[in-house]
Amino acid sequence: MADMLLQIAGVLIFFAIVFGVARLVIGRTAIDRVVAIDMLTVVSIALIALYAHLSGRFVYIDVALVYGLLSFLAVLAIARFLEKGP
Amino acid sequence: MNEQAPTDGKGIRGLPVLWLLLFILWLIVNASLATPILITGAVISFAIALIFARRSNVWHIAVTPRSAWHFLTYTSVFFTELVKANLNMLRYVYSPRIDIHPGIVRVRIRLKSPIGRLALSNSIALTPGSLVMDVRGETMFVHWLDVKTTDPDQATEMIVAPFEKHLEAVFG
Amino acid sequence: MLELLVILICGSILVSGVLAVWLDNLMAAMVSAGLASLFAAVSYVLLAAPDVAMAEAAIGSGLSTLIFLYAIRRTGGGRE
Amino acid sequence: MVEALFQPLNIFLLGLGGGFLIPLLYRIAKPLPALAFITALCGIAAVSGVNFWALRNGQPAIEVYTAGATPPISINLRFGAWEGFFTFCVNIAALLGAWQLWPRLRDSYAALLLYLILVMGINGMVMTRDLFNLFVFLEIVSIATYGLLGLERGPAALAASFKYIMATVIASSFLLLGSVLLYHVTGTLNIDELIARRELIAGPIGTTALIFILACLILELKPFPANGWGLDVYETAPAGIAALVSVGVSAGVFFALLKLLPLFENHLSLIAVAGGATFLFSNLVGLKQTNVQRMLGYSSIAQMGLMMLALALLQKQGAAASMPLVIGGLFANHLFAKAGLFWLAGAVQRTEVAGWSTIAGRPFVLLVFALLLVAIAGLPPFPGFWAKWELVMQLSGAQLYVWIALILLGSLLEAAYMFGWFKQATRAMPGDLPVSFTARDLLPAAGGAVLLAIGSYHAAQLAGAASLWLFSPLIIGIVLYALDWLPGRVKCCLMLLAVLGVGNWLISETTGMSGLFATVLLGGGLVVASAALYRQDSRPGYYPLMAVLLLSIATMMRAQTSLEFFFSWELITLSSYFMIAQGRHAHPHALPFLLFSLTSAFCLLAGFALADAANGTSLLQAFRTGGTDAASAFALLALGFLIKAGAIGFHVWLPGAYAEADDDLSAMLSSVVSKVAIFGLFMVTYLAIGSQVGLELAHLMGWIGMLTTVIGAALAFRQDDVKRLLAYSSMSQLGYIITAIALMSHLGWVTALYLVANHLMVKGILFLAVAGVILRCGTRRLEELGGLARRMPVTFVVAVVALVSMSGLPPLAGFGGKWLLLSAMVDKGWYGLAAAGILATLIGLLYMFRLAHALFLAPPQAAAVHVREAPMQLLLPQIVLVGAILVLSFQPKLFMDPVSTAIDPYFASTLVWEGMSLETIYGYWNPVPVMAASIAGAGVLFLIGWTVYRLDQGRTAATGIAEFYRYYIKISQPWSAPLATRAWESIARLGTVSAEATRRVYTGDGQMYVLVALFYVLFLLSANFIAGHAG
Amino acid sequence: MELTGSILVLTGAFFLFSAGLGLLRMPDTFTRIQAGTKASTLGNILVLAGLGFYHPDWALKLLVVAYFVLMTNPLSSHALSRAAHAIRTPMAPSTMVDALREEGDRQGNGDVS
Amino acid sequence: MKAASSLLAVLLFGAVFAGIVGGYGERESVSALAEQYLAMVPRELGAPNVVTGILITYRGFDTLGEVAVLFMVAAGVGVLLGGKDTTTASEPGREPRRPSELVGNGAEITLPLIFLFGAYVIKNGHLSAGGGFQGGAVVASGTMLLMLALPATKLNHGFLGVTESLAGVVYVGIGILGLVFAAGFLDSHILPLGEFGTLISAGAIPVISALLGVKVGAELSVIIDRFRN
Amino acid sequence: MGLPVSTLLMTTGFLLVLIGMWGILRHRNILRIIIGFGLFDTGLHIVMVATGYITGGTAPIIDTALGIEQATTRAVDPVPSALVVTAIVIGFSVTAIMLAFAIRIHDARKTLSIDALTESKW
Repeated sequence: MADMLLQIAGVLIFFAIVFGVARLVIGRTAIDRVVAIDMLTVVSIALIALYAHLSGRFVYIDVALVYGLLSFLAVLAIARFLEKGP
Repeated sequence: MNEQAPTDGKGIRGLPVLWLLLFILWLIVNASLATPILITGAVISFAIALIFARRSNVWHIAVTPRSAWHFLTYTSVFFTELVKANLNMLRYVYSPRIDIHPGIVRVRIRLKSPIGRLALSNSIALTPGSLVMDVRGETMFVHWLDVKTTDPDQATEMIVAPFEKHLEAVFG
Repeated sequence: MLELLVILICGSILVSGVLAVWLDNLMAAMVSAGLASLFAAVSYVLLAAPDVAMAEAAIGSGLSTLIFLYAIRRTGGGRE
Repeated sequence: MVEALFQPLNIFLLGLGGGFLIPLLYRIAKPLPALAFITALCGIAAVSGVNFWALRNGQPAIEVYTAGATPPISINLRFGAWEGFFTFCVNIAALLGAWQLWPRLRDSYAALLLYLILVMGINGMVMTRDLFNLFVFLEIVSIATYGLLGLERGPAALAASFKYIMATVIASSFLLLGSVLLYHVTGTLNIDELIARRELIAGPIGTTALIFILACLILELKPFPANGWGLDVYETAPAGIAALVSVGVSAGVFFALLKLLPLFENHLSLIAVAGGATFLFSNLVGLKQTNVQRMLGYSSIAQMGLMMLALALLQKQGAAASMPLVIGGLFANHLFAKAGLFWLAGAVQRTEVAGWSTIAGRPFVLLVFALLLVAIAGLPPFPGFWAKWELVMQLSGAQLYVWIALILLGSLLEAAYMFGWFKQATRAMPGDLPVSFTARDLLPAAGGAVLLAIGSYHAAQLAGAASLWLFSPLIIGIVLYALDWLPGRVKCCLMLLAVLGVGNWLISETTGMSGLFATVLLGGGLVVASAALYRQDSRPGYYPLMAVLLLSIATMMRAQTSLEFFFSWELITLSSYFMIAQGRHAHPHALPFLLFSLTSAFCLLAGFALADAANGTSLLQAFRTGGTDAASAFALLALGFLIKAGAIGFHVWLPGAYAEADDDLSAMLSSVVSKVAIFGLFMVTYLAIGSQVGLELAHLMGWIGMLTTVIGAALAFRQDDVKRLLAYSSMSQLGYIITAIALMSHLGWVTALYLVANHLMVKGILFLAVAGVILRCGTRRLEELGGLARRMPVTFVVAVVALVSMSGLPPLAGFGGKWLLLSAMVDKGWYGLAAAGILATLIGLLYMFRLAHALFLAPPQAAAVHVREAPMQLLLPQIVLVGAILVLSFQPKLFMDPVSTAIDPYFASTLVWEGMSLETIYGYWNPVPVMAASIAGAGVLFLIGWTVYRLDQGRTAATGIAEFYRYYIKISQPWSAPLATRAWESIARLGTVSAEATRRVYTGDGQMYVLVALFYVLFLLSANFIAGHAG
Repeated sequence: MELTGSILVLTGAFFLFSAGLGLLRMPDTFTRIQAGTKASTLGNILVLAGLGFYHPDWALKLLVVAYFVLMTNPLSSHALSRAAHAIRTPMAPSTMVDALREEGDRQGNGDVS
Repeated sequence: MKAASSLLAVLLFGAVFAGIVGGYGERESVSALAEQYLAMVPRELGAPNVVTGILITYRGFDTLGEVAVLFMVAAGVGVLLGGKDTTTASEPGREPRRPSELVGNGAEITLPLIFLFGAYVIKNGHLSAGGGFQGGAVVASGTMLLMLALPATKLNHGFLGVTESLAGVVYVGIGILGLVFAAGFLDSHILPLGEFGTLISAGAIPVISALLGVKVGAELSVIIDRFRN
Repeated sequence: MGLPVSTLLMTTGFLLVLIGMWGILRHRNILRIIIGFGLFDTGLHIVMVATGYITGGTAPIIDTALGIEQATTRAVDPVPSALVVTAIVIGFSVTAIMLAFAIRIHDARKTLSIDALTESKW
């Protein structure tokens, strides 16, 4: 039961990523893409954590941390540059 | 933020708080209480705390029972609002036709301490339909997913008030 | 399950890669390249190489993107 | 402890430790980084040097293990003889390069550490035995290079650097991919293990991975046509950095290729093709370059191509024993010569070749320049010469003739543009801004030259040709050069003494034909050379070169093997080239001289290679026993000597060089140096004696000789310039000798030797006499001279003797010679040749009379009114030579005895000597019909000519000898267009046009370069694929 | 225990899914930022919390991760929206009011580039 | 024309790569060498993280070279972007917008955490995923945040330079110690192996890891700062 | 679904390499070319990591989840991982240098188009 729920969760995350990528492709403005990236990284953190659980390896959580940190920084940096404008 | 209570001071006033915070964090991430980890943790967190406590006044906060109480209240309010906000959001997202009237409104804030203002804006960002756009002095510009009023006072009441009183008690 | 995830990540990497080459806006292209690298980091986790994933996330997507941004700024927003 | 101090690992400790320390020291005190840099660099060089020395003395290769584990677990390094050699050379070059770059390095500690780590990286590439570690070191080297390239801030330099980065990043990516895929296939990254598990590298992954690695290495060596980025960097980077890229980085990559070669057993042909195409086309395109550094870049790339080619072909032939000489020699030669030239370019600071006239008149700079150029062109005594020789020998042994042709053609092209550059540098232009040097600026380039000189002896040792006598001309040359500050006449005397002493020692062991030639040429050479005493000026560099020239002739006569012979031959060529180039108006003519000489030399090289392969030995004696398969060798060798002798078709270099050289040098060239080629012809005809094909070729050679004679005479007839007239006359006379040799009979050879001796003396006299005339009258135009018989009586007398002797009138020596020749031809049944000889005799008579008339008998002209007799120093040699002519004429026995004994071993049976005097020969061979026929023929021809002249011209115009000549010169104008000159010009144009067309592949577009590089990889892949499926 | 965890994970995933959907459906940049940030933050926290139920020994570290996301995500969304506003990203047609723009226009300074 | 040839090149490479993929089969077990590593690193080096063990000890020479690469890049970028004639592209008359106050405050709060986390990753090199490079990169990211959110901050180049120099020199020094006291250059057995899986274990690996982290962090920070100015 | 994980990722990696190659070859803007190089590099790294994967492998880090004696059978090949960490750092270095050059070029010419960089040729 629990496993099935997790599988469903996995599928949902899968679609979340698909939507994010779709937004990335559709774009509209650069900011939209960055938003998509922001969301995608957060989803990826969850994904990595889930994968850590699935494979039973605690060490992957560290990756999720670095990942979250870096994505935050990247988004911040991009936002900062965007607002300075071209 | 597990730390509380405003003080005003300079220099390394924020050091103990920061040191403690970092040390605890260190222990958490290491998931171990072995002696070497304790020692290195103490040293590293002290070094980092020393550097950052000196360079800004963000960490000038003091811990008192009252502020701790308010912090807990704040946390609970915050999480309630977070869930509410998300449910709210779900409503928009899953409605067949998204019928919203977003806008940027002006609200007033009374908080002075940087960390308090930050906590406030973070809270606002995560709660129903609002997102802080900019802060200028005592004015905060908030993007509102569904604008109910454009009057600053009313808006303040609706958006800021739930958190501010607790945060004021915690951070000043 | 794992295959599904892998296919998803692979697809995302490729989509980001194509966008990075295809997009007209330099900033967006750069961001897409960073995203490709970020997804690559996820794929390294799936391939059981967390060390590499960390390095890629930190260096490949974080710092590279940043210096790219600085470069774009210093070259006038990427106008040719 | 001392051992630990010089452990090879210390190279890295010094490099990295020093590099890491530099910023720290910079914070402490500003001068400290420089100090640390110098210490570290010297330390690196010392470590590699000490270890290399130990390895040379038989110590086994040093294995360095890191991390306390053995390979393949951990990375290991090896320092064997090869590694020692490469690292030591590179480190020394790096030291010199640092000196050159010092003004740039000093200012920025970043540059210091980049440079230091770059050097360390190259050492690492050479020493590491781990594939991935190789990649890391390659990246270290690349990134250090990028950083150093950033020192130059010009837009062009930045653009070029960017292209360079694009291409090299692509290349190294392939290395990365290849190594990981190889790891996947074989489970190891250790190179030794990879080689051991070679058979595992199969299937699509393994083979592709291998090709990726190969592609990276080849691309980093900048193969044609995927090398535009490299050239742009060479063009725009600071010279010191370009030098480092050219020699250092390439050395590292090349060594990587060398190291990994066992993996590429199946791809050797591919590597060879890549290298060959690079060598040929880069040199071709080099022809059109005007930018010095770009030109050097082409040459650099070409050299790496040559090394690639040599490596692959030698490996394929399993000729591991030749590798040290060929690869080591080529490498050291390229390293120091190319780096030296780059450094020199940096010191001179003229980007365009045309700007180099600014160093004309700076003897020391020119000396360094010349030495480096000689080394680059693969000429002796530098290592490149020995290496190329060995390479060609090996290739010939494996019957890879196409490759030999390619190598020689490429070398010729390279020499063409390199010496074209030198030509600019020897021509002072008015309005050149003087360029200021300090000894500091020149030190690196000079250091490179000195190291090359040291290397040349070692290379000779490896080639088995290092002996005191062979190098004695150079040693004497160096000693004399050291005394070059003395006054000119003192130097001349010293030179004569040195040549006399050393030359005697050198030729004391020569016997037979060589002994004969040695005595005649050295004696004649000394006499002619002594005429130089008439010059009062200092003539910097002239006397050492003259000593080298004369002594090289002696060593050539002493040579036992083809290598020794060729070595001396090239020295003769070079020393005469540099002496000619010193002439005031010689620079347009020196280059053709050199190019034809080199063409001839390369023909010889190829010929010797064939002969060695056919004979199985390089001993010259073996030529006598060469069988029928030596015919092609004979053809090539004969062609080489004919070119050098100025035979018809190849004569275009001759008049300019002879005419524009210094006056006494012209005498030397014409009388002595030209005989060297004749000696060669003698020698190689041994080869032809044994076979029917050879005899037919000899007949062809006879016709070539006779045509040369006729046309040479006709051209001499037309000249208005006295030295050009004599030059063409030389050509004509040499033609007789060639024909005589081609007769291949006892009589023919006697004739030839007789003519050699005669011509030596005659031309010596005439050129020296003319030198006197020019000295006194200041002009060379025939119409401006005249009436000198009274003003310069001694000159007049000796000249007349010489002319008589040359024209073949009795009773002087020339008569005997010509008579013998005609008889021999008739004897052999070559009547056509004999008829042509008669025609030639007539024209010869005409121009010689014209010469005598115009100089001495014609009415005095303005220039010749107040002249005195020529100086004693000039007259004395002439008188000596006249004496010799008289001896030869009236006591021929003195000469004929040794000649006969020398020839007897070859043609003992063809001629019976009865008695030993000339008279006896006359008697035995009834001269009357032959001579009567010839004189009658000549008379008839002359009468026809005179009649035509009278009919057409003589009735209206005033008759006179000058008019007679003018008439014939005029009517010969239309049909005697300079065909040969035009032919050669169009060949030269073909070269430049194809160079122009080829270089269009370099569009300057960085993306295009990347695309080409990618296609190059695809080409390698597909070639491998096809080979895999075909085999 | 595990069931609780998996339900939490599933809820989290559902929120993440909604975030994705919101990102796609919302009319303008600002609303997308809102949708993306809020839902993904909560979803992420829930997933991590759910996993914490599975592995109590991981819980503290997961908490750190969750806390980190909680702290950084709003900040980045704030920075993004500020940037978006600064470069005059178009807002949805249904937008009622833009006090910040008015403020900027009133001050007349050039801080909007 | 050029487009066509580019396309051709890409397609042909596609074919080549397809060949590789076609010949590739996922392994069921690791190569003999990898097996040796997997057995040796924990046992003989005492490092649970095999990758770090390989990186720092067995392939330590690579790592040293890599550090040198970064070091040179810092210097090279300094050469390129330093100097007087550098102009930033921001047009005059338009002051760059100040960063948000909130972001600044956020940075002040996050920075200690980031640095702490960097220290954790560095320290964790031999135990769990992470190591000097990753940790150094995290530290550098912290610097980057500092520069982004608080542009007024000036990096102390002198300090950073000295730090990276010292770290580098000590690194090389430890390598030499390995040469003197253990079996070879960069041998980590100069310190006792300690108890498996604890912080103070695996010989010199943690020390090297820490040095690496400090050095990489400083170098990356310098590089970023060069780009900023 | 039959494809093994590493084959999938290897394909992806190679495709990314090709995409990067296309970017390098077709874009005129230097910065975009550098982006192409970045993709190229990333693709290579993915391929490299993929070659080290074994079916069902786990990270070669010994902890409670992976005993010391299981390591040889369950862990993936650590060597490619080690190599890729190095390669990532080097890739970053190269990118940094290229960007520095791009900035310099822009300073010198006020353009980023690679078409402007053709003065040295032939």
